[in-house]
Amino acid sequence: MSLLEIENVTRRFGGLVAVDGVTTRVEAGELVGLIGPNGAGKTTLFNLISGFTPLSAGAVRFKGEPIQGLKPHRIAARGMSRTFQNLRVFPNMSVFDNVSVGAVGAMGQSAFAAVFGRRARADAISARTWEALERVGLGGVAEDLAANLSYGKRKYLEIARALAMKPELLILDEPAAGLNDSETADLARFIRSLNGEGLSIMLVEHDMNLVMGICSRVVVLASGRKIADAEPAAVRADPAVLEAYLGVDE
Amino acid sequence: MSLLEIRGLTVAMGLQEILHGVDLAVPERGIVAVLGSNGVGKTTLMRAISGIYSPKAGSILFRGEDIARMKSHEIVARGLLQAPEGRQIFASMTVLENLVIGGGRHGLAELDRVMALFPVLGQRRGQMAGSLSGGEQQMLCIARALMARPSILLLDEPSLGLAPKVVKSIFDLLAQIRSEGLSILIVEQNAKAALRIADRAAVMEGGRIVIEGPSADLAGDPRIVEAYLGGHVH
Amino acid sequence: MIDPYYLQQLAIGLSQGVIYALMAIGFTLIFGVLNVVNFAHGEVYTVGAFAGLLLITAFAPPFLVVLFAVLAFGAALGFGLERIAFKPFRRFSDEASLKSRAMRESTLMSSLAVSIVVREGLEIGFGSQMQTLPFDYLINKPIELGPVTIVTGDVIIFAVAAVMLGGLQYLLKRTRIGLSIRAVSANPLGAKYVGIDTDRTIITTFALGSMMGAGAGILVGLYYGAIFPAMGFVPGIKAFVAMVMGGLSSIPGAVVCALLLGLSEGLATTFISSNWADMVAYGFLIVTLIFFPQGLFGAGRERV
Amino acid sequence: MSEFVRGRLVPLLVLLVVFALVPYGLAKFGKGYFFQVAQLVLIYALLAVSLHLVTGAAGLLHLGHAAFYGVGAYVAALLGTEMKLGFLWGLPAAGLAAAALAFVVALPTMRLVSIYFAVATLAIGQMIHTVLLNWVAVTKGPNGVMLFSGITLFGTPVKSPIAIYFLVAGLVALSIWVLHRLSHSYYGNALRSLREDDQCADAMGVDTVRLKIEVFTVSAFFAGIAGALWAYTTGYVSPGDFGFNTSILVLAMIVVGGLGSLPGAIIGAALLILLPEVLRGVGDLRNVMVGIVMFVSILFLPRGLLGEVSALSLVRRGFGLKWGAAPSDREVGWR
Amino acid sequence: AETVKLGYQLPLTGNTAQYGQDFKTAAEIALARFNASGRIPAKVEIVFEDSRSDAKEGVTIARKFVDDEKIVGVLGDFTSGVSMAAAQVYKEAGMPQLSQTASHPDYTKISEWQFRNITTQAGEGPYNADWMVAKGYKKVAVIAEQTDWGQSVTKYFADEIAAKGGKVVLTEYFNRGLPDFRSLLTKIQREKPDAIYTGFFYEDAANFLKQMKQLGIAIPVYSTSAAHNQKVIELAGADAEGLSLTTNFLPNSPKPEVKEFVAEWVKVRGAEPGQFPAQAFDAVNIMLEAVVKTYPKSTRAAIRDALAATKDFPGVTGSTTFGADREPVKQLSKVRIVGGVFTPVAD
Ligand SMILES: Nc1ncnc2c1ncn2[C@@H]1O[C@H](COP(=O)(O)OP(=O)(O)OP(=O)(O)O)[C@@H](O)[C@H]1O
Ligand SMILES: Nc1ncnc2c1ncn2[C@@H]1O[C@H](COP(=O)(O)OP(=O)(O)OP(=O)(O)O)[C@@H](O)[C@H]1O
Ligand SMILES: [Mg+2]
Ligand SMILES: [Mg+2]
Repeated sequence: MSLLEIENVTRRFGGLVAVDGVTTRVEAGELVGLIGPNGAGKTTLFNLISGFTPLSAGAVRFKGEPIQGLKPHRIAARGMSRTFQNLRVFPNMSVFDNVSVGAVGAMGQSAFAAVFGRRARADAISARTWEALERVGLGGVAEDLAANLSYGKRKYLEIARALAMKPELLILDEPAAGLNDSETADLARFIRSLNGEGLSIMLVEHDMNLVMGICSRVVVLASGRKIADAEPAAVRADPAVLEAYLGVDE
Repeated sequence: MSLLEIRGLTVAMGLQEILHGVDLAVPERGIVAVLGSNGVGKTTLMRAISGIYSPKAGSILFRGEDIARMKSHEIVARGLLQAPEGRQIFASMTVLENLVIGGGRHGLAELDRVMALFPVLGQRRGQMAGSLSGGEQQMLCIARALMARPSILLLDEPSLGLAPKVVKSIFDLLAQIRSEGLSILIVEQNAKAALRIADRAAVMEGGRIVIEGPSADLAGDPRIVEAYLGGHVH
Repeated sequence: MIDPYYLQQLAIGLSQGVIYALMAIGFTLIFGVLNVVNFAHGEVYTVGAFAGLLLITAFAPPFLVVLFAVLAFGAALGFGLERIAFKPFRRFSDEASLKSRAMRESTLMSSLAVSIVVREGLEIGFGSQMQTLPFDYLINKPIELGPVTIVTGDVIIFAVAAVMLGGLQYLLKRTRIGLSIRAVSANPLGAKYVGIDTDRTIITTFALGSMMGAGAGILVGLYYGAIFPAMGFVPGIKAFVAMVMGGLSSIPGAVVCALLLGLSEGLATTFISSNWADMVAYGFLIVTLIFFPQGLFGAGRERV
Repeated sequence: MSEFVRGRLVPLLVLLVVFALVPYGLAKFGKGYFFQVAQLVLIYALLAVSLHLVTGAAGLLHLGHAAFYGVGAYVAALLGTEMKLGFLWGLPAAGLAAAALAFVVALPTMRLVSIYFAVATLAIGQMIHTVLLNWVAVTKGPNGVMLFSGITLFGTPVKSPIAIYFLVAGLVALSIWVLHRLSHSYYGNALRSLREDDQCADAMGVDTVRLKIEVFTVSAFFAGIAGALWAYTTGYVSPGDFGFNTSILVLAMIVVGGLGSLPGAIIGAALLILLPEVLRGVGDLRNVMVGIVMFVSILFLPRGLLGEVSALSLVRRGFGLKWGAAPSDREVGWR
Repeated sequence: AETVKLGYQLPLTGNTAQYGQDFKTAAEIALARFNASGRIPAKVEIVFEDSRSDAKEGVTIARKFVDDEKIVGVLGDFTSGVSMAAAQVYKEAGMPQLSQTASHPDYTKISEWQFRNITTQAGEGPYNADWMVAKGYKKVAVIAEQTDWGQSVTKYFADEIAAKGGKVVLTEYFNRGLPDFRSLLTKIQREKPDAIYTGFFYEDAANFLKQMKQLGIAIPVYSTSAAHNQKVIELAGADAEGLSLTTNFLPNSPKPEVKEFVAEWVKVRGAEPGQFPAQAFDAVNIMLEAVVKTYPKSTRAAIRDALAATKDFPGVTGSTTFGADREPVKQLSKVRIVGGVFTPVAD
C-alpha cells in the first residue's frame, strides 16, 4: 500500500480540463517532484489532494483510506500538510503564533481545555512550535509580525507551520520560488534532510536543479495529463518533457 | 546622462529605516540587474521608485526630473512601469480587462504584440485573472506592464513561478525589447540569467548597494559566485 | 383575474423596493471601491433632504432645480466625507495595515463617528421632528392605473433609479473612469502600478455615490413629505442588506434585491402583519445566504 | 521590574480599582451615581469582551450582539417573574438560553465569510429584536418585563448597593477571566488564524466552521450573562434596550479600544460609557462631542487605544510567566 | 432661603428629542411663572438631565437625582420603558416621581412613589369607543404603534366596543416611524370598516392621513390625545381634515390659565402647543403645588404625600385628582379637525 494513491483524478472548470485522469502515487519515505508547464494543473492537483477543490472524477487514497470529499482540515488531521504557491502566512500574527496554529491544528485545543486545561497541553504545543521554528531557523524572529518578514523568510515560515503539524506527507508548492541559487541550495539540503528523517514529500517546482537534484521520482504534467513518471535522469531525457517543458536543455 | 538615476535614497517604514542611501543609475537602453538575498530591500527600492513608498531622503531623477515625491500615477504617466512583486493583478476582473487597464491611454494598441508573447493569455482572455495559475498570473503581470509602452520597465523577480522554458523566452524578450529602445531595471533571484542579459549589476546587502559594476565583472566576482550562484560557476 | 387587492399590495411593495434600490445604488458603488461599509451614507441621504428643504424654503425654485442642486450638493458632500472619514486611513500602506482587520473596521468606525456628529448636529439645529414642506413640492399626487393607485413619486423615483442604474452600468462597463473604479476596487495597490490615480478615483466614486444618496434623500423626503434627522437609518440598513444579498459588487444585483426586499415587506404586511414585516425581510435574507453564500449575483471565493 | 510593571501591575491595578477604590468611593461619598456608572461600565465591559472574542479575535464582524444580551435579560426576567426562579437560576439560564439560541442560528450561517457573515448577524439580531418586541404572549412585547424580586443568594437578599456592586464585579471579573483564557491561549491563536485567512487555517487542520460556531456560542453565553446582570440590577427590561444601536455601541467600544485586544475592549467600554456621563455638562452638544472624540481617537490611533500587538505582548508577559517546555530564555508562548 | 430643587429626566437628544424639548420648554414656562409669583420665600430650581430615551441613561440619571439630597421630587421620563427602569431606583430611594406621559399600565403599580399625569387608555379607549358607537360605527379597524402605549390603546378600546355591541374587524400594530402605511391602509380598506381607531403620535398620524388620501380611502378616523398637535395639520394639510380625537387640552379654551400658557408658548415657539406640552406644564405645576403645600418642610416623603393628596388641581388639561392608585382622573373632550383647526365638537 502506498502512502498516497491518486487514481484517475480529473478536475474540470467549465470547459477547461485542468487535471485530466492523472494516476500516480507517493510511497512512504519518497520525495516526489511534480513538474510541468505553467497552467499544467499542478496546483490544481495539490488542491484536489488536500481537499480544497472537489474532484470531478477519480479517487484519492491516503494511507489506504479514501479522502476525496473530506474537508481540508480533516485531511490535514490525517497527516498531510501543505504550503501554498501564493504565500499565505497570517500577516497580523507573530511568527511564533503563525507556527503554533499548525501545532494546534494537529494536536487540537478545545475551548474547555483552553480555559480549565492543564498546562501540559499548552507546553506540548509550545514545544512543538519551537521545534519547528528552530528547525527552519526562524527562532530569532519568533516575536516579529509575519507581515514584516521578507519573502524568503515567509517561505520558511510556511514550511515551519506545516512541519509543526508533524505530517507524514508534506506537500510543497514551489518552495524555491523567489530564492536565489545559494538559498535554493540551502533549501534543497533542508528538504533532503527532512526526507532523510522519514518524511514523505511531494513538491512542485520550476527549478530543475532542485527537482533533479533531490527527487527520487519526477512526475510531469502537461495540459492536465501525466506525460512522464520516472527517475529524474529518465525524465530529463524524455523528448516529450523537453518539448513541453524544459525547452532546450541548459 | 542616465535615464534613471537614484541618489542617496533612504526609505523608512515607521521608525525602521530599510534603505540607507542607495545610489543606482540605469542608462538609456540599458539593462541593470539588482541582486541580493532575501529581505535586503530590493522590493522596497522598486516600490520607492514607482512611488508606492515615499522616501525619507534622496532623489530619483528620471530624464533629469526628480520623481521621488511624485504620486505613482504621475510616475507611470512618464513611462516608468513596473511588474511588481506579488503580481498585484486585478483578480476579480478578466484577463482582457486587466490588459485594457494596463494599457492606460494607449488602450489596446499593444494587445496583439503582447498576446503573441504570451499566447496562453490569449486563450484565457475571458477568464477571471484570479483563477489563473501562478505562472499565468506572472505572465499577465508582465504583459500588463508592457501594454503601456513603457520607456523603462521595472521587473521585480519576473521569473518567479515560471517554467524554465518561459523564463528563457522572457529573458530573450527582454533583450529584444531593449534593442527596441527600452531600458530595464530588474530584480532577480535567478542571478545567472540576470547577469547574462544585464549590462550592469548591483548587489544589495542590508539596505545598501555593496557592489556595483558591469555584469561581466560581477559574474566572475568570487563573492558573488559564493553568495548568489550556488557556490560554483556553471 | 387576480384580485386587485393583491395587485395594489404588489405595487406598494414594489414602490417601497424602488426606494431601497435608489439608496442601494450609491451605497454599493461606494462599498465597491473601498470594501468598507460607509455608515455615513444614511446621513448623506438625510443631509441631501435637508439641503433640499432649505433651498425650497429659501428660494422656492422649480422641482428640477431643487433636484440638481441637491445632486451637486451631494457630490460636494461625498468629497468632504471622503476627505474627513476615509482618506486619513489610507496613509498606512504597509502590508500589516492593509491586511489588518483593525484598520478596516477603524474606517467603518470613522464613518460611524461622522454619522453620529452629523445626525446629532442636525437634531440640535433643526430638532428631531419632521419638517414641514410646501405641499406643492410633494410628489405624491395619486395616479390611477385601473384598480391600482400609485402616486407621481413612484413614477419619478422609478425613473430616477432606472437612469442612475443605467448610467452607472454604462460608466462602469464602458468608460475609462469606470474601469479605474473597478480596478481600484479589485486591487488598490495594483491600480497604483498601472498608473491609476487612486485618490482621484476614490473621491470621484464617493462624489458619485453620495450624489445619488443625497438625490435619493430629497426625492424620498418629497415623496413622503417627511424630512427628519433620523430618516436615513432604515433605508441605510435596507440598502446595506440589499447590497450584500445581491453579492456586493453587482449594482444590478443590489437593485434586484432591494426590489425583492420591498416586495417581501409588502407581502408580509398583506399576509401577516406590519410589525412582523422585518422578520420576513430578514428571514428572506438569511435563507438567500444559506443557499447563495456569496449573494445572488456574487462571484465565488478566489481560488487557493 | 519593567516586566512586572507591564505584566502584573496593570491587571492588579485594574482589579484594585474595581474591587477597592470604587467601593471605597461609594462608601465614602455615599453616591449611588458613581456606583451605577461603574456597574454599567462593568456590564458593558463584559459585553465588549464577549464581542471581542468573535469580532476581535476571530475577525467575524458581528452586528447583532445586543440581541443575545437581550435574550439573556429576558430569560432572567421572565424566569424571575413567571417561574419565580431567583438569581441563582436566572443567571446561568440566561447564559445558556442565549448560547443555545446562538448555536441554533449559527449552524446554518457559520459557513458565511466576511461581510456576508456580518449582514447575517445583523439580520439575526434584528429578527430576535422583532420577536422580543412582537411576541406579546411570551415576552409581553413592548410592555417589557418588570422584575420585582431582587437578587437573592441562598435565601439571603442582596440589597445594599455595595453588595450588588461586588456581586456584579465578581461575576464580570470571573467571566472576563474565562474569556481571557480563551483569547490568550493557543485556542486564541486558532481564532486569530481564522481571522487572518480561514482557508489557510483550514489547511492547518483547524476546523473553521466548528470553531466559528463555538466562539459564537460562547460569546452569546456571556452576552446572556451580561443581560441577566442588567435585568437584575435594573428590575425592568424592554425591547428598546437591545436593538441595533446597542450592537453598534458595543462594536464601537472594541474598535475604539483596539480591535483584537481584550484589555482594549475594557478600555473602550469604559470610555464610551463614561464619556457621555462626563460630558453631561455640555448639554445638548454632548453626543456630538462623543462622536468627535470617537473620531479623533480613531484618527490618531486607528488600531485603537491599546492595539492588539501591544495588548498581546502585555498579556503574554503578564500572565504567561515562563514557558516550561521551551528553552529557558524563551518567553514567547501561551499557557 | 435655600432653593428647592426638582429633577426632570427627559430626552433632549436622540430621535425622541422633539418631545423632551417640548417638555423642557413647558417646564421652563411653569417655573418662571412660579418663581415670579413669590408663593414661597425661596426659589425652585429644576435640574434637567438628558436620557435620550435610553434606559441605561435613565437609570444613571435616577441615581444622580437620588444622590442629590436637595432634589425632593422628579418629573419624567418620556417613554414608559425609561420611566419604569428609573422608577426602580426611585422606589428604593423613596423619591416621588411624576411622569407626564408614561402610560404603561404597570407604571403606577411599581410603588407608592410613582405618579403620572396622563389619562390612561383605561379612560380614553372606552370614551372613544362610546363616541364611535354613538355615531353608528360598529365595524371598526384598530391600528396602533407597537409600544406599551399602543398595546393599551387597542386593549381598552376593544373591550368597550365589544361590550357596546360593536366589532373590531382588524387589529394591527406598526413600528413607530413607519414611513409607508399604504400596505396597511389597503389591508384596512379590504375589511370595509365603518371607521378606523388609531393609536399613533402626530408624525405617524400625518403620514397615515396623507397616504390614506392618496389611495382615495374615505373612512372616518378616530384617534387619541397623542395625535393632538398642530403639527398634524402642518404636515398633512388638507389631508388631516376630519380627523376626530379626544383630548383634555383645548388651546383655544377661554380659561385664563390656558390662555396664559398658550400665550407664553406661542411667544417661545411661534405655534400653539399640543397635548403633550400641556401635560408637562400641568405635571410641573402639580409638583410645584406640592412644594408649596409642604414648604418649608419639603422632604421627599412630604412631597409624595402632598402629591397623593392632589385634588381638583386646576390645570390647562382640566382639573386633576390623583386617585388612590396615583392615577389621574380627568375630563376628556371631543375635537375634530375642521377647516384646518382642532375644533371642539359635540358628537
Ligand atoms: N477556478 C478556476 N476556474 C477556471 N480555471 C481555472 C481555475 N483554477 C485553475 N484554472 C485553470 O486550470 C489550469 C491549471 O491551473 P494550475 O494552477 O493547476 O496550474 P499549475 O500547473 O499550478 O501552473 P503554475 O506552474 O503556473 O502554477 C490553469 O490554466 C488555470 O487557468
Ligand atoms: N512595513 C514594514 N515594517 C517593518 N519592516 C519592513 C516592512 N516592510 C518590509 N520590511 C523589512 O524590510 C526589509 C526589506 O524588505 P524587501 O521586501 O524590500 O526585501 P527584498 O529584498 O525584496 O526581499 P525578497 O527577496 O525576499 O523579496 C525586510 O527585512 C523586511 O522585513
Ligand atoms: Mg501552480
Ligand atoms: Mg522582494
